[in-house]
This record gives sequence, structure tokens and C-alpha cells, in this order.
Amino acid sequence: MIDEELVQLLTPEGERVAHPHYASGLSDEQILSMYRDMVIVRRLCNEATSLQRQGQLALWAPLQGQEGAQIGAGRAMAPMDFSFPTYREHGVAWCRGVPPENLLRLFRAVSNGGWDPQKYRHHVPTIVLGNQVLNAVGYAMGIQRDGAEEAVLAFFGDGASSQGDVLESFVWASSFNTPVVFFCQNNQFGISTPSSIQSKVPLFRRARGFGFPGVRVDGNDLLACYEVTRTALDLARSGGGPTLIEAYTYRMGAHTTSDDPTRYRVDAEVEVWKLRDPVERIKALLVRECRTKPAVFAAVDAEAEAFSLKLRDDVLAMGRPDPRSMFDHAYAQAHPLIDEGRREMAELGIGGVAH
Amino acid sequence: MIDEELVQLLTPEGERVAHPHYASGLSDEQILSMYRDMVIVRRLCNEATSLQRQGQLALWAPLQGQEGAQIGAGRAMAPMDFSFPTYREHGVAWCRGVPPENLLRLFRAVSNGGWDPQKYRHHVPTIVLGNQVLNAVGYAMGIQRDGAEEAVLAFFGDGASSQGDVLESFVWASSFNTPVVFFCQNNQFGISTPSSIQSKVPLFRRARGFGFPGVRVDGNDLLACYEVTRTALDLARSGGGPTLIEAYTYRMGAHTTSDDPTRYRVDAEVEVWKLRDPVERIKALLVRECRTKPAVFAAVDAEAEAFSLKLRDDVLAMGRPDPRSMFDHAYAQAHPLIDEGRREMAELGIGGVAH
Amino acid sequence: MAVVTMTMAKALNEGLRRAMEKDPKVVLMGEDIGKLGGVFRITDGLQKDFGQDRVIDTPLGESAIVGTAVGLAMRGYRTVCEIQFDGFVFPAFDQIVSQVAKLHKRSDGVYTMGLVIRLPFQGGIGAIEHHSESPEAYFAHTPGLRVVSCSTPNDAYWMIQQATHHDDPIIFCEPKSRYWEKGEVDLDSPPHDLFDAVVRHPGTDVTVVGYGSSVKTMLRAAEAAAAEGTSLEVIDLCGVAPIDFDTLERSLNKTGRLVVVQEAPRTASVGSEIVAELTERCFYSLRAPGLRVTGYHVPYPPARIEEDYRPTVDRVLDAVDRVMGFES
Amino acid sequence: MAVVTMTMAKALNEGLRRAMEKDPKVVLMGEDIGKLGGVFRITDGLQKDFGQDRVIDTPLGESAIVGTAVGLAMRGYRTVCEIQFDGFVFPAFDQIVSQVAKLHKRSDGVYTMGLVIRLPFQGGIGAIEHHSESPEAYFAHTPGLRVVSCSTPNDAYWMIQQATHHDDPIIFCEPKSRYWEKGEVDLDSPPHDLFDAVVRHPGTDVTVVGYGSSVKTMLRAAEAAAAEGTSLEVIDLCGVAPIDFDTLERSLNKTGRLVVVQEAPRTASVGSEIVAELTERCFYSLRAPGLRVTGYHVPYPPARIEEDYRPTVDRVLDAVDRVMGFES
Ligand SMILES: Cc1ncc(C[n+]2csc(CCOP(=O)(O)OP(=O)(O)O)c2C)c(N)n1
Ligand SMILES: Cc1ncc(C[n+]2csc(CCOP(=O)(O)OP(=O)(O)O)c2C)c(N)n1
Ligand SMILES: [Mg+2]
Ligand SMILES: [Mg+2]
Repeated sequence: MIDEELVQLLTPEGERVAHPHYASGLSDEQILSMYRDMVIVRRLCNEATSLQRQGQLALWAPLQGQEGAQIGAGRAMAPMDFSFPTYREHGVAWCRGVPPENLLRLFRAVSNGGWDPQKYRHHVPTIVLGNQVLNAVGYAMGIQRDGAEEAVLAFFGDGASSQGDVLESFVWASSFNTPVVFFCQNNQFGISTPSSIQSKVPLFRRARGFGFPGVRVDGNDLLACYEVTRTALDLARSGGGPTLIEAYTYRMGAHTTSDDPTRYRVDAEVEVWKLRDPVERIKALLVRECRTKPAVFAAVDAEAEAFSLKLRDDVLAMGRPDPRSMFDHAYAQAHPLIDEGRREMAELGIGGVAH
Repeated sequence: MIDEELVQLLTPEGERVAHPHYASGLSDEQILSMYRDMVIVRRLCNEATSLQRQGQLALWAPLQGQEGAQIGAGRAMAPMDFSFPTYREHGVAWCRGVPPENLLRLFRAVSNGGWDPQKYRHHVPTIVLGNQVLNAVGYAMGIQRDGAEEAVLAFFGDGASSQGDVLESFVWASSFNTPVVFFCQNNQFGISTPSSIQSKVPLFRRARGFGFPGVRVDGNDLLACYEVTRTALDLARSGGGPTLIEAYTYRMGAHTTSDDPTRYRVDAEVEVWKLRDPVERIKALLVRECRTKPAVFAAVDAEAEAFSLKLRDDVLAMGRPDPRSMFDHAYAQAHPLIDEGRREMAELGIGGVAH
Repeated sequence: MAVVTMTMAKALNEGLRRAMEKDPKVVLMGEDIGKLGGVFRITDGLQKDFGQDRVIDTPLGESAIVGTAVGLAMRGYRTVCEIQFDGFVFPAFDQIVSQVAKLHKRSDGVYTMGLVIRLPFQGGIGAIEHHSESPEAYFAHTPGLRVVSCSTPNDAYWMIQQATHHDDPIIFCEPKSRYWEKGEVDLDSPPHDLFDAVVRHPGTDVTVVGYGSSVKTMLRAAEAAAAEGTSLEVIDLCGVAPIDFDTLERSLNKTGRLVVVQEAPRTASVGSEIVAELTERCFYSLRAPGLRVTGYHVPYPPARIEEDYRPTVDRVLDAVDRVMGFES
Repeated sequence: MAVVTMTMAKALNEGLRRAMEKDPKVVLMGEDIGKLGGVFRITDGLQKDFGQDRVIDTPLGESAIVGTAVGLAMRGYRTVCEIQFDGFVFPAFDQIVSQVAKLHKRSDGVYTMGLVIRLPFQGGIGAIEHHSESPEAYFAHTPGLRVVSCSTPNDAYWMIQQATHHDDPIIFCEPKSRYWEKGEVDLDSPPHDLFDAVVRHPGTDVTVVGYGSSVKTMLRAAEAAAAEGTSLEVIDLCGVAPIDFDTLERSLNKTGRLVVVQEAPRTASVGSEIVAELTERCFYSLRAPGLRVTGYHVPYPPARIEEDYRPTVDRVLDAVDRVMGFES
């Protein structure tokens, strides 16, 4: 499965490997800090899963197994870069500074977005697969017109890679040489559909035929994901055009809390991938190379624990939105049917005093 | 412009060139017969253009310059193969036996189709760019389910190559290994848009990244187009899966009779391509190698002339359809709104006696 | 007579199974419909029994699902496409409107587009965005298409078979909030023709019309209204396009009052059509204008407030009061 | 006051030019709009004057045109997208319905989707299939969108500017059969607000409502009817969604009779909406049911018979007769 086309800077055992084009320049502190990110988003994910089990969330899309790809990519972004997630990029959102409770608003079904995308330079989730990738290319066209030194990071999955919108994005990005990096997390499944149904050849190879480079990176290798993404974003920012990154990884958990993966995959496969756990890999590196003390790991765990308790409280505190809010921001300018809806709801006595 | 990736069996001067993978096995008679096809469809095209100028057609989409690609591809098909054209594949339709006057029904605006696609195993035109390519893949999936030894030839242009539908077709054809050959005539323009805006790299290279082979062929070289297409169709028919053929050619005329190409390209370019005329190239070959006599060429010309006179008569004889025919075949089974429409039209006294 | 109690999900599954048994040209296509049995398990077990060639797990892409179904139809196959959720039908919209709806016509009747596009539609299951849409008006507006919706397991069982064997393309709208509700299914004979509207509750004062998830809401409204002395005639459209206007007309000529209920937004909707057409047909019988109880003109809201978006019994009763009040 | 006579095509061109001059964030995108100036030459000369960064010749792909316009809007740009013909808007339908219509809401108002999608629509130019469609109902039905249509050069000049500077996404429907008709354009001040319906011909007996190409048909019908002694009040919607119902209501309360004219098919259409809504608003004023004169429920026919598909003066007069006859 691991082939020579795969960029790897760290073995599954956490040992460094050399690569002809990429080398990690991260300091021990940076690695530790990214390890902390991974631990926290995994904890976030576990907490969200149990909140869902307890009926506090409508749904949850876990990221377990993809922490290396997401934290690697997320931390590689410059502050002014802009990211376009799907519904699973919790790790990237975390790196961008999106408050975790905001991240859960979608899944608590109190919002269709959840945060100010402009503030965090991280778009709200796009659920219609592939739509956001074209939006990302358009945003990058805006960067070009503004003459800004910024880049866009567009996320999608192996499943979405088959959608027309994603493929058209490749055409446009190449044609206009836009500063966009396509980050495809090939977690090997689109719900139950194995990625082999989407492509018989490694996905990153698709880029070449559209006129720009593609790279396959070990998605469970934080260091490699970071370096490959940083390099591609630098290239994009400096006018070098798009890159497609395929982060080859594995969805350890279910597609969402509604999913039952036992119907379509065997435990043995999951077990194999546990040995490639991106978090454990960095932990091994930290222990061996950076001599990180057990107390440090304990502190991270404690922080994650405290974080999750606060997250739980924050979620439980999220009340039901005022039904009248459905009329807010449906349009930017006055609209008679919005006024009428508000009036009707007020007459029905819904949502308190009409405004 | 001509590069080593281009399959060529004949120079622009009509001299044979060797190719490591392809060789022409066509007899002199076959070549002459295909020359005749080319002359006739070119004549058809000229006739249609003048019919349009005289107000007898609503529109015409000329094929001049693409005769080599279309007759080469069309003649390479086996009788049970099925082709999916755009609106410009008059040469292919001719090869499939579609009566030329039927071909003009669309352009005389008396039909949205024009012939029985099942009879000629040549689909009616698809105008929404790219739609037919997915339909072609689906048809090929049907062939697989029937266990038939047939293949599908799907046509589209360099412009359409950017459409999501075409790109999704690549995904599906590869995934299901369908017996379909994609035939892209890169005539270097989508209306005014140069193909360099659609792709910065040769289009045929796109196939590789989707997991199947791509070939670039000199689209003005009848022999090469024939051999490359035949080989790809054979492969498809025998379970070898899809191929993308890019026939590199040039649209000598306007996009359609509504178009004014002087707005976006220079005469000099057109002049250069005149030297690569696919019809003249075969004529040169016939003269030099097959020692075809002037009388034979004269006979072909005469036949084309007679053909065009008959075509003109046939077109002029095409009356206005009965308006009530708009209700026929809108649905396959009874529908109240169709009955109502028929009734209303009858009450308005349109289209003669109601049926 | 074999009558079995089952959920609508199971009834659809059994109906598809029977349609596949009857005609070997019936194939199913969609994302995750094979091994997984679909996210709603509507196709559960069918791939195991009919094989991968007839129950096809596809790559991801709705345009391609429908676009290839068109090609399969040209080859004589009847494809039942599953669109995973209502909100994901739009990538296929072009193929539906430009090819599915028009190819029978364009080929002068040579090809029939006897394919079915199954859409789990409407809201009420607490889902996230794009999973609760009611896109039926888009399809009803499009010549060449037909639209139906089932509201009971028995109808589901029979209508999916009728739709599969029908020669025109049919958008088959399944009210996903009703998937798990049980009902009796008569395995021997269909309850009605595919496009027949069905009077679910006879009444005399107000004709209340809807389909899919709204049927339950209307029936509950009828109960509540009855307690107040108002008699509602509840009609389940079943055929959303074409609409069985004869049945509606008969009812309206009796009651003189009309309320239409739908989750979809109001503007240029199926409800608009019903009111406009029935006003024309029953002008002299009308005692009040037909009223529409619909979703609001906003994007479908987050699920925590969806019940204030979807027509409620209260809102239906409110409209009933208004049409009843018109004469006083 | 500068009043200049020009075609609608030229008026749109001048309007776009003025919008681009006023706001440097306005960009145009589409197939063949630059060098060629668009197949209808609406953008003629604009690339030359504003450069390739503001008048963008795109690769071929409508989903991408609209999808990237969404990203540009997030970045503060106002993109005017040209869809080459009505029938080619469907590949972009998903982006329009799922992103353009919803992103202002989904971002809690952070992003405005102030983009315009220009659609040369309706028939009457003898074109081949997919070049004569009237898809406005799809967009009118969709919350988050707005739809307008111009029918005169003056309106075209002003409405394209108003639409471009508007903060909501607008589907801008241009009646292509009117592109080459000339009219006076007042360069100094707009004739009305963007969504205002305009009484094009005052009358007392029947309110006749339409938009785009139908306006001319209605005006000719008004002339013919006048000769017969019937007075039609012709109203040009301009705003197709939302509709200026107040203006329509005022007229209908006066005339008591309504005819709606559109090229689009009838079912669940803008015409259905007008009849349904006005029946509700003006029930007691109505002397006859509102009638709809529309395209038939068939795929748009070959152009040689399109004039029997599109509403004609005869068919409008026939409907007028019918609403006038209701009381006798
Ligand atoms: C257009 C569209 N079709 C279908 C779906 C339903 N759906 C949600 S996630 C998913 C699988 C996506 O797989 P992938 O792109 O690999 O992302 P992953 O879930 O693995 O992160 C599907 C089919 C959707 N959201 N959008
Ligand atoms: C979906 C769609 N968008 C736009 C058009 C309008 N249009 C017709 S032909 C054409 C250019 C097509 O170029 P290409 O695919 O290279 O084919 P060619 O005309 O060169 O044969 C365009 C944009 C269309 N027919 N369909
Ligand atoms: Mg995946
Ligand atoms: Mg071309």
C-alpha cells in the first residue's frame, strides 16, 4: 500500500525518513504544539460522538485517523490564507481558531454554518460534495485580482473527487493559474464506497493531466503533511499555480454517527490502520527524539480533558434558536415574503414578541 | 505544433510515415471510398451553408477541416457499434448511413432530432455540451450487461472537455471499464475560446490520470484517425476498457453560420491550416501512391455535385411540421396536459383537423 | 389475500425486489445502495440477491448516475436511480431537464426514458442542511417528467412498482420522515393507479390537499377539526405531476373551500398550481380563495427549528378557520 | 436630460459599462464574452476597455462560472455571469440553488452574494433546441434568489445596473427576441425601482400581466382589444421574484379580471403563482377566475412551429374573451 510515490517523513513507528524533496524544518516545540492539537481534536471528536449518543447532537462526522492530515495542513497555512472545508475538517477549523463550540452548532442543528468564516478565514461547511472547491477557485481568482499574497486551501474527499465540480475546479485553477491548493483526504471511503470505485489509479495523478503537479503524501504523517502543504501554499502564493495533494489516510471511525461500517469493511483492516495512528506516531517521535517527558503528555491529556468538559458545557448551553431567526439573512435586502413570514409567525405566536 | 506524441501516418503532403504502434492496413479501394466520403460531406457542408445564407436553414455548424477526423473515426466503427455525436458530426452521421436530408432537419428547425438513432446506431445530436458523453457511458454499461461485443464512440470538442459531465464520464468509464472510446476533436476553438484556455497541456494526457490511455492523433490525417479509432474500439469491444482519443485538428470555417471568426482569429492561421487540409492530403496520396486517375476524381466531384443538388431539393421540400406534432412523443403514456394541449390547439383551429 | 404489516422502507424494498423479479431489465443505481443497502436501507439485501450488475454501487456523482441511466434506457434498461438525499439531486438537474425529460421527444418516440429517480424528500428527521428539501415543483414544472409521492407503506409498495414499469421518467418522492412508520401492505393488488389522488378522509366543509409527509399532518388536522365540528376532506395527491384534478374538482365542488399543504416554499409551487387550476375549474363553487400552508420563503432552517418551518396541524387549522370564516 | 435611442442589446452593454465604471469590484464572466463580445454582443468592447481581469473569457462550464463567482463574491467582487443561452443554465443549477441562494444565510450574513446571472431567455428567434427556454419559475421558487426581466431598452439599461449593485443574487432574464428592438434610454434617471411592476398600458376591463417578450404580445393584444371595445390594463412585472403584488392588486381590484401571459409551461409557474396569490388577495373583486396563457406542457418545439407554442395575440384575446364572458 505504501509506495515510493508517497511522501513520508516519518515511519509508522515514528522514525524519521529522508525524502529527496521534502524535509521537516519543525522545531521540537512546534511538533509538540501540533501533537497537542491532534490530541485535542481527537478528544473533541470523542466528546462530540458521545454527545451525539446522548441525543445532544443530531449527527457527528468523526475525524479519527485524519488528525495528521488535518493538523498538518491546517498548521501549514499562513494567517491570511483561506480554507474551504467539507463537514469533517474539525482539525483544520481548530487550527484556524474557530471556537470548538461553534464547530458543533451545525451538528446540534442550531445553525447551518456556525462561525464567522471571514474572521477565521475558514469557510463554513459545505455539504453538497464538491461545491466548495469551485468556490475556493473563485476566491483564489479574487486574490489574484487584489494582488494579494495569499493562498487558498480547498478540502475534499476521495468520494468527492469524482464530482464534476471538483474536476471543473482543476480545469479552472490550471487555466487561470490560481493560488489554490487542492487537499484531498483519501480516507479510502465515501461512506461505504471504497476509493477504488472512484479511481483505479492513485488520485494525485489526476492533476498532471490537468496541467499542474500532484503529490501523494502519507496522510498519517503529520510532518509530511505539513511540509507538503506548506510548500504547495508557498508555490501558490508566489504565482506558481495550483497543486493537488492527496493525503493517503484512513477513516478509523464511522462515516457519521448514523453509519454502520461493519456492513462494508472488516475489523482486520481497521486494526492494521491502528498501527499507523497519526497521533501515536508523533508521540513516538516526541518520546524518542525530543525526549518529551511523560508529565508533558499527561499535561496535554489533562488539557484535552478540561477542554472537552468545557465543550460539553458549551454545547449543553446552546439553546434552541428563536424560530424567527430563520428569516434573518435569508436575503440581504428587504423582501416582501420575508416580512410576510415574520408577520405570520408573529400572528401564530411563535418565538415571542415579533420584531 | 506537431510533436512526437502525435500519431501520424501521412504527412500534410500525403506521404506515408511510419509509426511504432500504428500502421494503415487500408486498401486503395478503401482509401478511395473514404476520400469520396470526405468530398461528399464537404460538399454537403457547403450546400448547407448556402442554404442557410438563403434563409432555408436556421443555422449550420460547418465541419470543414474535420473531415479526416470524422470519416476516419466513422469508418472505423463496426456496424453494431454506437456513436454519440454533438451537433457537428455530419461526417460520422454520413458514415453511419443517416440520410443527409435527415441530418438537416435539425438545422431547418423542423425537428429536435432528425433520424431514428436506433436504426443507424448513431444518436441524435446533443446540444447541451457534454451531456451525451455520460449517456454514452451508460449505453456502454448496457452493452456490458447484455454481454454484447459492441463499443461506443462518444464525440465531444475541446471546449466541452472542460464540462463536469465529460470529466465524470472519465471516472465512470474507468471505474466500470466500459467499452467506450472518447473521441475529442480538438479543433482549437470553442466558439471564440482557444483550446489553450481549456487546457494548458495536450488534452489526451488527461486520460492517464483517470486510469486509462489517451492518444493524440493528427486529426487531419484520415489514415491515422482510422487506425487509432479502430484499435481503440477493438480494445473496448474485447473488454480492454476506455481510451481517450484527441484528434488534433482545426475548424476551418466559422463556429456556426451565426459566428464571425474574424473577431477572434487571424487569417494567417487559417492559411497555415489550409496547407494541412485533410481532403487534399488523401488526394495527394491517391494520386502519388494509388495512381488514381483524374477521371476518378472528376467522377467523385460529379457525384458530390449531384448529391448536393438532391440534398437541396430534399431540404426545400421539407415543409413546416404540423404544430400539433409538438404533442407527439412528449410523453410515452397518456398525459392529461397533452390531451388538453391538443384540444386547445384544435379549438384555436391550428394545424388542421384535430386528431 | 396476503396482507402484511411493514414499514414504508421495507415496503419500498419489497416493491423494488418484486419489480426486479418481474423484469430482468430493471437495474438499481446509486451511491452506497449495494453493500450498505443505502443510507436508509431501502435497497437492503438486493445486491446480494440480484448481483452487482443489477444493483450498482456507483462512483460519487449524481449527474453521472442519471446521465448513465439515460444511456441504459436507450439500451432498454429501466434504471431506478437513488439520490441519497433530496438536496443532492441538483448536480443531476441538467441531465434530468435536458436529457431525461426530452429524449423521448427528441428521438421521435424511438427511446422511452422509463427510468425512476428516487428522492428521499421533505424534512422532519432532524437532519443537517440539504437533507430536508422539497424540490418537487422544479420537476412538476418540467414537461417530459412525472412526479409522484407515496404516503403509506401500501402505496409505497405498489407505486414503486408502477413507476418502475412506467414508460415515462418519474421522480419518485419518498417522505423520509415516514420511512419507519408501519402499515398494512396488500401484496395482491394495487390500491389505485399511479397518478390517482386518494381521498384519505372524507369530509364536507373543506378540501385539504397534500402529499408525502403532509398527509399525516392533514389527517391529524381533520381529527382536530372534527372535534370542533368542521369536516375536512383530506386528499393525498399521490400523483404530483400530473395532478388528478378530476378528483380534486369533485371534492371542491362539494366543499367549496380549499387548503393546500406542502413543505416546499410557496412561490410557483405545486400548491400554487392547485389553487390556480382549481380556481379556474371550480370558480362558481368557491366560497373562499384557496389557501396554501407551506414552508416559508427561506432556506430550509436548522433542524432544531424545522417544526416551525414545516406546516403544522395548527397552521393547517388556522387556514381552515380562514376559509371557513370567509362567508361570515 | 440625455435621452438616447438604442437597442436593448446596446442598452445592456452601456448599462454594464456604467456599472463597471461606478464600482471597480464589478467583473464579468462567461463563455466568449471577451474578444467576441458574447454571442449576442452584449459585452462588446468591454474587455478592450476594462481588461481581461474584469471581463473574463472562461473555460467552458456553467457550474464553474457560477461556482467561482460565489468565491469572488466572498472576496467582495460583484460578478455578472453570462450564461450563453437559457438552456445552458442547468449545469449551474446546483451551485445556484445550493450555494448562491443559501450562502448569505449560511454565513449568518457575513457574505453577500451580490452576483448577477444573465440569461438570454424565451424563444422567438428561430433557434435550435435549448436556445429558447423560459426557466424563470425554477429560480422564482427558490428562496434566496431574486428574478427580474426587462422588456425595453430603458429598463434594460437601468435594471442591469440596479441588479449589479444589489446585494442579493439576481437571475437577470433578457428576452433575446427583443435584443435588436430600439427604444429611448434616459441616461439620467431610472424609470422605477428594480422590482416594481409597471403599467405599460392603462385599462379598465382586464388586467393582463406578463414580462419579457410577452409584454409586446400583450400590448398588441391591448390594441386589438381596444378596437373591439375592451380595455386591457397591461402590466409588465419587471420583478418576477419577488412580484410587486401591490401594483397587481390595485389593478385587479379595478378590473376584476386577470390574464397572465408567459412563454414558460404552465404547471407550477410564475403564472400559477400570480393567479393563486391574486385570487387570495382580491377574492371579492374577481369577476372571473384568472387565466393563464402559456407555453404548452411539451419540450420547446422546433423553431418552425414555435409561434404556435408561444402565446400569441390570438391566444391572449381568447383568454380575454373568456374572462369577459364569465359574467354573461
Ligand atoms: C452531491 C452530494 N451527493 C451525496 C452526498 C451524500 N454524502 C455525504 S458524505 C458522502 C461521501 C463522501 O465521501 P468523501 O468525499 O470521500 O468524504 P469523506 O466523507 O470520506 O470525508 C456522501 C455520498 C452529498 N453530501 N453531496
Ligand atoms: C452546456 C452548454 N454551454 C454552452 C453552450 C453554447 N455553445 C455551443 S457550442 C460551444 C462551443 C463548443 O466548443 P467545442 O466543445 O470545442 O466544440 P466545437 O463547437 O468546437 O465543435 C458553446 C459554448 C452549449 N451548447 N452547452
Ligand atoms: Mg472519503
Ligand atoms: Mg472545439
